Amino acid sequence: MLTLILVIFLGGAILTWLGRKINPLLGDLLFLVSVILPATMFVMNIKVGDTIAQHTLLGIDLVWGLSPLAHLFSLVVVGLGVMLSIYSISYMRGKEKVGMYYFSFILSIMAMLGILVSRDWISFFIFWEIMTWSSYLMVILNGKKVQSIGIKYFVFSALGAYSMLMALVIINSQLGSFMLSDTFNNFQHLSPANQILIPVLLLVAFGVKSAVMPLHIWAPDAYSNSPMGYTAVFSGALSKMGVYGLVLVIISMTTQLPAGSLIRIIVAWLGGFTAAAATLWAITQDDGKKLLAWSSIGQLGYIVTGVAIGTPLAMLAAMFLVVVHALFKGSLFMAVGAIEKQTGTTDFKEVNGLIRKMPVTFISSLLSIIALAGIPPLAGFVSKWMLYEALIQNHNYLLVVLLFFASTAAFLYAYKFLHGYFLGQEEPEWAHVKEAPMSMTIPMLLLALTTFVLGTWPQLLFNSIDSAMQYLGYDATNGKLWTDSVLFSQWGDKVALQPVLYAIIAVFLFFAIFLYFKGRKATRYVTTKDISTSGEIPKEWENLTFKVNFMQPFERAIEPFLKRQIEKYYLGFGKGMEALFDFTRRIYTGNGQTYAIYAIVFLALLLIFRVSLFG
Amino acid sequence: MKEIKQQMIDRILKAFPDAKNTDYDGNRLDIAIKKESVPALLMHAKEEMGFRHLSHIAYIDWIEQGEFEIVYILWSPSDKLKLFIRTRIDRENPVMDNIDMIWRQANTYQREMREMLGIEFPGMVAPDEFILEDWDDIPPFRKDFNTLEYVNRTFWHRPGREDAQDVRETITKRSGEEIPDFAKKYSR
Amino acid sequence: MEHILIKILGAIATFILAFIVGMTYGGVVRKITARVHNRLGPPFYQNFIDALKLFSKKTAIHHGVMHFLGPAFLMVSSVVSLMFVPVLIPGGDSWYNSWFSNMIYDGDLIFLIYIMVFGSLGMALGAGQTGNPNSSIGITRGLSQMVGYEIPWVLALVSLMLMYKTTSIVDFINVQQETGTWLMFANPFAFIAGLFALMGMFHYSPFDIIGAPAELASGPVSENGGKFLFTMMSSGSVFSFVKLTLFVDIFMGGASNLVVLVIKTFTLYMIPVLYGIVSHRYRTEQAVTFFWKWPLFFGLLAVLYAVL
Amino acid sequence: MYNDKNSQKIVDIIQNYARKHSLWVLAYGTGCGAIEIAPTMTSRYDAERLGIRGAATPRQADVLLITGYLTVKTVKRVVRVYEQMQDPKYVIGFGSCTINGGMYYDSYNTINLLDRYLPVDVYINGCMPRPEAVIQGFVKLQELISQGKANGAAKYKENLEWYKANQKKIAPKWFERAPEYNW
Repeated sequence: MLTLILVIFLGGAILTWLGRKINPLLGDLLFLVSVILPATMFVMNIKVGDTIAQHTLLGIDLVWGLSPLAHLFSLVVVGLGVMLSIYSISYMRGKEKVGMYYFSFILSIMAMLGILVSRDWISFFIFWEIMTWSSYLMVILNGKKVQSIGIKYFVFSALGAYSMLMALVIINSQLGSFMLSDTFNNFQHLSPANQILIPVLLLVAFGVKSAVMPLHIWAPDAYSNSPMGYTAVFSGALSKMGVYGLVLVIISMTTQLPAGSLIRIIVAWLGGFTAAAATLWAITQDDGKKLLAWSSIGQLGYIVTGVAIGTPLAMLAAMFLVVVHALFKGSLFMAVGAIEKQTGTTDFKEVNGLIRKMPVTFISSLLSIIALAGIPPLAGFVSKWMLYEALIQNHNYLLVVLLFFASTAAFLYAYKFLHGYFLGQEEPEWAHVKEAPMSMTIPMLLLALTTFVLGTWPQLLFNSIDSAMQYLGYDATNGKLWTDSVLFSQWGDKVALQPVLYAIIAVFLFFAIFLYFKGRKATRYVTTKDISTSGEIPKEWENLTFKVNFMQPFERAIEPFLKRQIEKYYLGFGKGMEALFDFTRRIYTGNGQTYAIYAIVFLALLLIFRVSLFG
Repeated sequence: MKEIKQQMIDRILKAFPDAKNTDYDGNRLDIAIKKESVPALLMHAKEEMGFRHLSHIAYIDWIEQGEFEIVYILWSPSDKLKLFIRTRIDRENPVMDNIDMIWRQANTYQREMREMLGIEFPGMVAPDEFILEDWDDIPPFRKDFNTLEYVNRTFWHRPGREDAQDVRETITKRSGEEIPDFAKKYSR
Repeated sequence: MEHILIKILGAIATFILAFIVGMTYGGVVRKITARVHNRLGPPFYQNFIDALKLFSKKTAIHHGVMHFLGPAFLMVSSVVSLMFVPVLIPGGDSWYNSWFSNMIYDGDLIFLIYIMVFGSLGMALGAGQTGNPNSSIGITRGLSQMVGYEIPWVLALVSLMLMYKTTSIVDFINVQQETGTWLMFANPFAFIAGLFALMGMFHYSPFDIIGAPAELASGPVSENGGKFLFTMMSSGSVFSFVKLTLFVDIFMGGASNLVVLVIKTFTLYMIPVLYGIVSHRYRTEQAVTFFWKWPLFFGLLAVLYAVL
Repeated sequence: MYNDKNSQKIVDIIQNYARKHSLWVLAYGTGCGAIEIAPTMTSRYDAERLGIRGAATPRQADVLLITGYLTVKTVKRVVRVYEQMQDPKYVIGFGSCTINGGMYYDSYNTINLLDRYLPVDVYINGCMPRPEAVIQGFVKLQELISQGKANGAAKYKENLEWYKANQKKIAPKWFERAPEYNW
């Protein structure tokens, strides 16, 4: 059955590509069918179990099965995949290379599911590469800046792939098996050097995909350069494959190591720094795509920190944030895509005042932004609360301050996003803008509403997370860390989410109604041009919205931090390598006499050092 | 000071033979010149003679002679000298050369002149009204513009009190003092 | 059902108390400021008159839905956070004690920190939709400053959480009841860092760049009059009460009855007010970097002190 | 709209009490009169003891205080600011320039009678009026409010066409572009 599903995906991808060539409508239809049909089959038929399918390829066993952990991640992939496929139909209408987009989209969904069901390293690696390549096609799809962005993504993916390959070779040569379970169970039998080397290599491989700090360079450009319909998958699901790998490595490998806690602390701090630095960078962006891309990196930093800390509460928080981040970031990327579709630009400085033009997009963005900022009663708060409690109780007090700083600074870019697109003055230039079609607004609204529901009733998700964590060897958390939408910490502190929600709704409704009905008849709507600016009447073409240098005071305050870009070090490193290669090239002058001199010098050196070299 | 002044005047008169000098005390040079030579002289004064700063552009309506006079006031920071360059243009056809490419701030003065005297500056880029918004009369700084008549037509006057009594008289009556002599001529 | 009804009545009582106390404090602050300026100053109930006038003023225009909802969001933040702050020591012996135990067992400090910033975001949205550039500028300044003071604030709280292994405000009060020592003496560095943060939260000088009337036309509220300003003013009063009570609960041992509460909060309130009257004004980046110097240092000291 | 004291309802009395004791002033500081506002508000004369304080924007203000002459260019902005203020609202004309043009009575560019363009509730005479006079003007306004006679806004609404015609006479293009005033 699993094989069938993956084959349908693969065949669907090719058929869609061909069908798109024949007739655009046929392509759209085939695309929808070939995402939704296998996705439904996957959800309906594939149950959690150890081995579901088994194949032999060139004498190597490929074993496929679905673990509870993979089941949790597959929910994200399937959910986002279906939503985004509906969204993509409208989003890609009228654009170029739609066939290629559909092809890569289906292929990466298939690859992600493949990674999740892989029980052996070979199929894991194969699907990993398919995922990387299909996403690479997406990054370079619009054909802009392929030189800089595509190369960056390619180099870092290759770095990840090679380190993973190296780890696999070591695993196979030492243990003689490619099975994941064998690796984890027999980890103790490896030599101490390999016990450090393999996790580190794998951490690099997965760290690239989950954009942990020194390996994140590719992410902002790659996220913002791929089509928005896909970026939601990219940031919501694809990067979570890196998290999936990190969970496997950290929980199943490093816990068996004496030095494992050190590795985990390092990874946790890397995650913290990623969150803080990416947030600061997000604040300085003037493009919604770039802002969200940096914000994704920051949120992944929280997840990585939670996974690396690894206490039950932290793990619960990280896994919850995996799902919730996919929801709200997917919704936000969809909103940006809708704005791009309707106005043709995503620059904050160009477009503003869309709140009355695109209300549904605004509402879903608002909900998602509140979830992102971690404000109750939305789902972001649940994971933030659990993460902070876990960190404090694990005595990572400075890390918790770092993360707190990151999440407070996140308000700045959250507001910048909402203000940049929806608030401010309404311009005649954008008077023609209409709400995006239903097929775009409904998926984003659904995702945003899901964060709302999960924010008060997180037990809907905690059940799956709980079984995933039990699979990883944790105790059951139900009743200890949460019961029926009440969150507990190990110290016994609690947050009861339902009373919070009811209190908020009651107060909100009371004052909203008060504000609405007090003097309702005398109050009328005026345009945003009718504002109290020194008695002046702004002209039609005058845009008074505060746009340029939006966060300048804050940017001035954080200037010392912004100066230190990791990218510069990489560029310096690259320049150094270039110089080295240049030097090497100069040795090979192509002149016979020079080579002769080299040979003579070499012989002379041999003669001189023969005693010390050969005794 | 004297020598430098004289040198400057000589240099100007040499370069522009039609210019006329008027002597003034202090650090003031005063040159009258034909309208056509003004931009060249300004350029010369700015580039060659160190009058780098345009302080002001003044304007006078000589209604009896049928002319407008425009005075460019320049300042030389190095020599501490003021240079007045006067020129006269026809009142019936007031057109003057635009010099805002020499000094950017000349644009402001020219806009003022355009509104207040109605002098045209061909080629000047200044889109909207400057001081007088919604003005539909003749330019108000022309001497043939009757201000009081315009005010009576446009605004209202509040009538004085019925008895038209002088306040000062009331005060003096009340306090028993005489009106001082110097104040008497103001009394009605 | 009856239980819920009593809760609601208690919540309304708490709200009225917070409103009255906050408004009176505001008026008293104006009076004190005037006395420092060698003026007579308005009467202490001036804020009530202002609020009544704003309430009776007509609100002729609005700029859209978020303009309505911004003040409502602000009110949610202050009222809901009021519900989670123990106004009096829970289980105390005064006869009105049970009125003020609203939802204090349902949330903890981290929750409170987050619900307290809810209002800023709502206010920011409301101010954003008016389209007035002054509002947006004020908002960015306010949010930037918030990032500044949040760090010493969190450091101070984290140090206390570490010392007493709890994040619940009620537990903090109980600890102080049991040991008999106020936490401001148990960890003085945390108190100093927290005090700096409190000064930032109150937006008095030198941290009052947000609504600088002379340059920003009162910043975020510049497009709001009438009922909007009334709601914002009430919310501000309630919110200042919440902040003071929270600070008293954590650092100064809570209050067993209303008289003690008023004495403690008023004493605490005078610190930012009296400093603010005589001080200059920081620019935004100066304020932010200020919080990242000495207050941050004291916060780190507090954590160090807690660890040792 | 506003009644005299005898026929006021209890609600009106309370509201007028609040309005009277909480006057937020938007000082339109044209001309030389603005210099008198600073001593009025600060320590020497301390207007805040009467509940008078500055407002930063017209949306929050109750009183529009016009301190000095108004040119045609500024009167447009003043009218705009006045229309942006919320009911109830009052206008205080300050100095002779607002009363009869003062020393600028024959200027081509300065309006003479402010009450042709805006409904003035209280005039403060003098050139310049001293802060005592300003405070007396405010006290007079407070009296008018408590008696329910400070009804300039209602007058403006009733005679809107007349006021608009006067305004359009001096600046037709501007006032055609201005948003409609009908609240």
